[in-house]
Amino acid sequence: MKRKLIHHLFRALTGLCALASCAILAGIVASIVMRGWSALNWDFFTQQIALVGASGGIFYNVIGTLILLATAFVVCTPLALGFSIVHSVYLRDSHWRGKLTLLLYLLNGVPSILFGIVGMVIFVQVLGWGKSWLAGGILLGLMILPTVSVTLIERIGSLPIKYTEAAIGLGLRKSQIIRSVILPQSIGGLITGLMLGLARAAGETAPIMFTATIFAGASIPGGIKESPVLSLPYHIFILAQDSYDPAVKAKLWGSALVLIILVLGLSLVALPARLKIHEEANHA
Amino acid sequence: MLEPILQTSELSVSAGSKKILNPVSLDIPEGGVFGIIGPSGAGKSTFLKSINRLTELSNGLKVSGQVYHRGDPVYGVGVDTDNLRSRIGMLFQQPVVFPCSILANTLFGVRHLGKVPRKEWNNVAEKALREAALWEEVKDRLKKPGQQLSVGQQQRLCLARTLATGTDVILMDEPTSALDPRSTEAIEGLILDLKETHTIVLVTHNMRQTERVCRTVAFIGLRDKVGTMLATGKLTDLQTKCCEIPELEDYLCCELTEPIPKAKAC
Amino acid sequence: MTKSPLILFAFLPAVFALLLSACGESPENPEGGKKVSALKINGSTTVNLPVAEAAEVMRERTGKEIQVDTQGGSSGGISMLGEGLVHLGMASKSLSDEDRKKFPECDFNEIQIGADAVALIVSKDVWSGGKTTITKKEMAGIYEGNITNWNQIGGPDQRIAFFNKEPGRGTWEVFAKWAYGSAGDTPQASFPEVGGNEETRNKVASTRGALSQLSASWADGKTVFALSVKTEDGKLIKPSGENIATGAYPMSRPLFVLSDGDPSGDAREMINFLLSIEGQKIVRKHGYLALADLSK
Amino acid sequence: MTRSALNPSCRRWSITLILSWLFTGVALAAVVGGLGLLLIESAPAWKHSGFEFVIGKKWFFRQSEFGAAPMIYGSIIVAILAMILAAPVGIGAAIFGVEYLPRKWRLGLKVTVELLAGIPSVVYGLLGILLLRNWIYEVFQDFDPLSGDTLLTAGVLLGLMILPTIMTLADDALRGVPGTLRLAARGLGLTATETALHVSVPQAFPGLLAAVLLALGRAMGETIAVFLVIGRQDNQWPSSILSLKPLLESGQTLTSKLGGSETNIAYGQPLHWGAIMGLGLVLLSLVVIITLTGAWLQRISFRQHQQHS
Repeated sequence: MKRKLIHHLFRALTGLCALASCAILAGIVASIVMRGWSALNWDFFTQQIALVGASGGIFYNVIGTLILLATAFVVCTPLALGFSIVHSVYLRDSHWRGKLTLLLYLLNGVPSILFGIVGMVIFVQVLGWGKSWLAGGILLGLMILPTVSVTLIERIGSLPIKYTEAAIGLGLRKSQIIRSVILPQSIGGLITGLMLGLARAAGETAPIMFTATIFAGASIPGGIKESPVLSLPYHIFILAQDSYDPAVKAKLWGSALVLIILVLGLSLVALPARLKIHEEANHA
Repeated sequence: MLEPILQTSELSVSAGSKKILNPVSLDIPEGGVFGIIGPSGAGKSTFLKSINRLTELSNGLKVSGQVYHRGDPVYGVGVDTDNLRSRIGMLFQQPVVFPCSILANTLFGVRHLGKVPRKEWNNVAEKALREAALWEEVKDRLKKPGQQLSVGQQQRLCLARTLATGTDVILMDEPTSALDPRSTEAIEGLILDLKETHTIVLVTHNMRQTERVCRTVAFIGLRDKVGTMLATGKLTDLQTKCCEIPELEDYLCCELTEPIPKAKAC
Repeated sequence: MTKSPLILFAFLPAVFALLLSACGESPENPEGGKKVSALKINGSTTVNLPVAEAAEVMRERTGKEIQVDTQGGSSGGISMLGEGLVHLGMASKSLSDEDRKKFPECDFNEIQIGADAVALIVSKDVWSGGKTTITKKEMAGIYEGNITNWNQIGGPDQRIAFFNKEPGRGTWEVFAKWAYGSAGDTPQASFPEVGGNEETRNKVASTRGALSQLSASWADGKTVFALSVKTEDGKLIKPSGENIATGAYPMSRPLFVLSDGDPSGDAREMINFLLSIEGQKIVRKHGYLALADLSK
Repeated sequence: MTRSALNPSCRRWSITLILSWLFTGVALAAVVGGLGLLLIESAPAWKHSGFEFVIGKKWFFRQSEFGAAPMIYGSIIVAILAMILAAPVGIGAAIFGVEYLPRKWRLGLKVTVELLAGIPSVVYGLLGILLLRNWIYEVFQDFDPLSGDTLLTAGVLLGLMILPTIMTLADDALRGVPGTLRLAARGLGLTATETALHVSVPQAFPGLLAAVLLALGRAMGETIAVFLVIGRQDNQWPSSILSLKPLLESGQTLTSKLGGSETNIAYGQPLHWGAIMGLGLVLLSLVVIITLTGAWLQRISFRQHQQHS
């Protein structure tokens, strides 16, 4: 029967698409694990880069990436909180609220290289910081602002109305309601958003390559000006172009593996909450 | 008694480990209107949907037991569920009109099922719309979006859509609960007309409606929080059983704001 | 209603950041100059190899922080030194007048730490197809697009896949100087560009009919092969250590560490180390010629 | 919505209020500042080249010729290529997930895709430069590509990268279609496929289109992965837009130029730097146009569903 045939064909076709997506993930992860696994050992994590990447480990690269992420976290949290509260609570006009949402969409679409270029002008040139961890952190923090804000706004939007009604019933002012009801109830959304955002920030090269990170020699930054850090993505980016020694290749794949573990770890932490929000939003 | 067109045999439904409906065995005779009454949440709709296997499309519902349609098993490997559903139509509480024209809505099933040659389509649509008593109202605007119709008209459009597929059984899940009294009356009139040619299984809350249109009814009540079929027969017979079945008594007393004339006081 | 500590937690990071930036600013610049604790070096990827390794040794010994980066290649090194962003630059080419003019305030001081050559490298199929030499004229023909197949110049029948080193790389400038006299005089032509040395080697090795410029020390003779340059009088000159040392190979180049005026402090120490026997060993280890090899 | 429950008449100054607006202000200022900077810093280039900057086909910075057209072409063609490859697979996978898979399995698929979305672009770049470019070079040998660095390579790599984006957004769009419509269609006896094709997909169409456009914007802004495999060849202009041959040649995108060595060379020279910033501005405009269209379509899609449910 023709209808059945079409049905089965189409189902098989779309199933193949789904299978392909899974296979791509499996393929990418497998190819990196296979090549990078041998590089992973205790020394790889505890030693600093040596022999221009051919020896030693990636201690300060991991530290540098963590410093950038921590800074992005610190920068993004207040901005996202302020933005989301203004968006969801203080703005009365849905017209302006729509404009703000659109702005988030646009900011989310801004190519990361532009953060790098504009950041270079502001931090390196105007402020004279040179390459600095803080510049990179601020740029990454701004870059993930949309991700964090959207998650937080969704969360605030999905709060049961009875909570706020109850709080109003107690005669609380708006700011008190925000502090005592809305924020505690939506803190999970903030954390989910941050994890997602940081997962994205961890792998970004373009915003930090001109502003925050160098290839070798930086350790824990002691100040702000002229205080670059090492980082995992930039390390991989440079070694992919310049690696004299075949020994570098193993370390290179090892670094990629560590980066993937870091990024996927962050996404996994955020995943349950994210799926839940998503399912709720669509089943309500 | 006529040969039953639908037969359920130990049909039960569960969601995971939670039972929703205890086994139901019912014979539904061909022709006429078979009513299913009972309190909300007792699983009437679920029972209705399990007859043409629409339950399978909801997540996590598991059906066991068997249904026979004209003697053929409904549950089983190799049963063409899509064909089955085209013969056992369904009308929902809220009218579901597709975002296309009135004509396209009427032909939505016909177009894809491929039973009717294309040149017959217009005739089929007219016949179905006439049967659903909608033809006169829409014949001049068949190309207009179906969603412009009133809710009552939309429900009749859905009925026409089901009729057009050549179904012989129509499952109706509280089809008038979203409608105003006037539209309700129109639908009830339709049901009475249609029962000459079709078998209708009607889930309803409205006792007056039950009384007006149903030949036989089954009562599904909540016993130990699980839907259970507690009584079946003519409505008048059910009323006599009031005193034996406390759930039925509760239900009939609560549903009736004024006693039905023939009802015995319980 | 007591204030929820949550809000404090939430806004705390911002306060923390402001504080940090406030106190980070002042002790860092006590004299108001660009005094920084770490020694900063930036520039050529070619020079980077021995310098980065030397920096590792220095770091180990003195505990000083030495930051090495390769942003923008030689040009990046020159301009960042010119702007005072780093203490030492790395360049794999001699400074041009243009470079000096761009940063009039900087007293560029070239300190040679070794030498290298820019080799014209080809992929295996070209090499085994019999094309092992090249003349300046042939190279110009390729660069200007008149020669597109190796069989036009005595090689196999294979299109020429020319990868051009990206602008700003010392390698490219040395090549341009040889082929056309100066970077500014090169004709307007666009080719696929390559950046880092490994990227160049990797891409040439994996492409049939490939040709590119690469530091001679990276031409391993296994995956990529350095062509000999054929002079107008018919002499074949290999980019060998000897020919680089004597200057016979036309694309020889000194490897420089650059400083603004006389280097002092950590920068001086770094340069002293690079020029020491130990430092020169590192230069040689990466396939370059040490200063001693040049004077032979 | 929470807001509607709050009493709008009582607005008093409070720390929360001030801080919220302050931080919102900071975020807005950063956005406006960045945009302003792009405009101001790129001014020398606009003054020098005028509109020729956008339509000019020649870019030779040593001769102060700045024409961005080949890079705009590169950006667009690579992004479209990525979309052509990723859209059918992504939407297909989303359809499979929503229309055929039981809930439990669908979550598994979604987790996979979310993880796939997290893989950093530099890792894709690494895979591209070490594996994909050789593969493309060998597979398309018959078409005689000059090397493995082609627009096609970049397109395929980008296609892989935006696949999860398309799938997630398509999944959202399809799940936004009211379940009652699906049930009604199935109740008429339509197969799951007929329901998907004739009910779900037409209903979700604006949303699906938005998914594709938003992914297109993302593809256009991607830098690192493209940088490593596109060949970075300036001044590549196809003899015919319809010809497929140029796909197997090297090229340059706006992003690969911005990420490349010229950004360092240009630093400190107003005109050259202005040209680089001008490229940034062009890139931003392209992405903003695409994103706006996508957001607009998504809103249409959302409104449509609101009417229904």
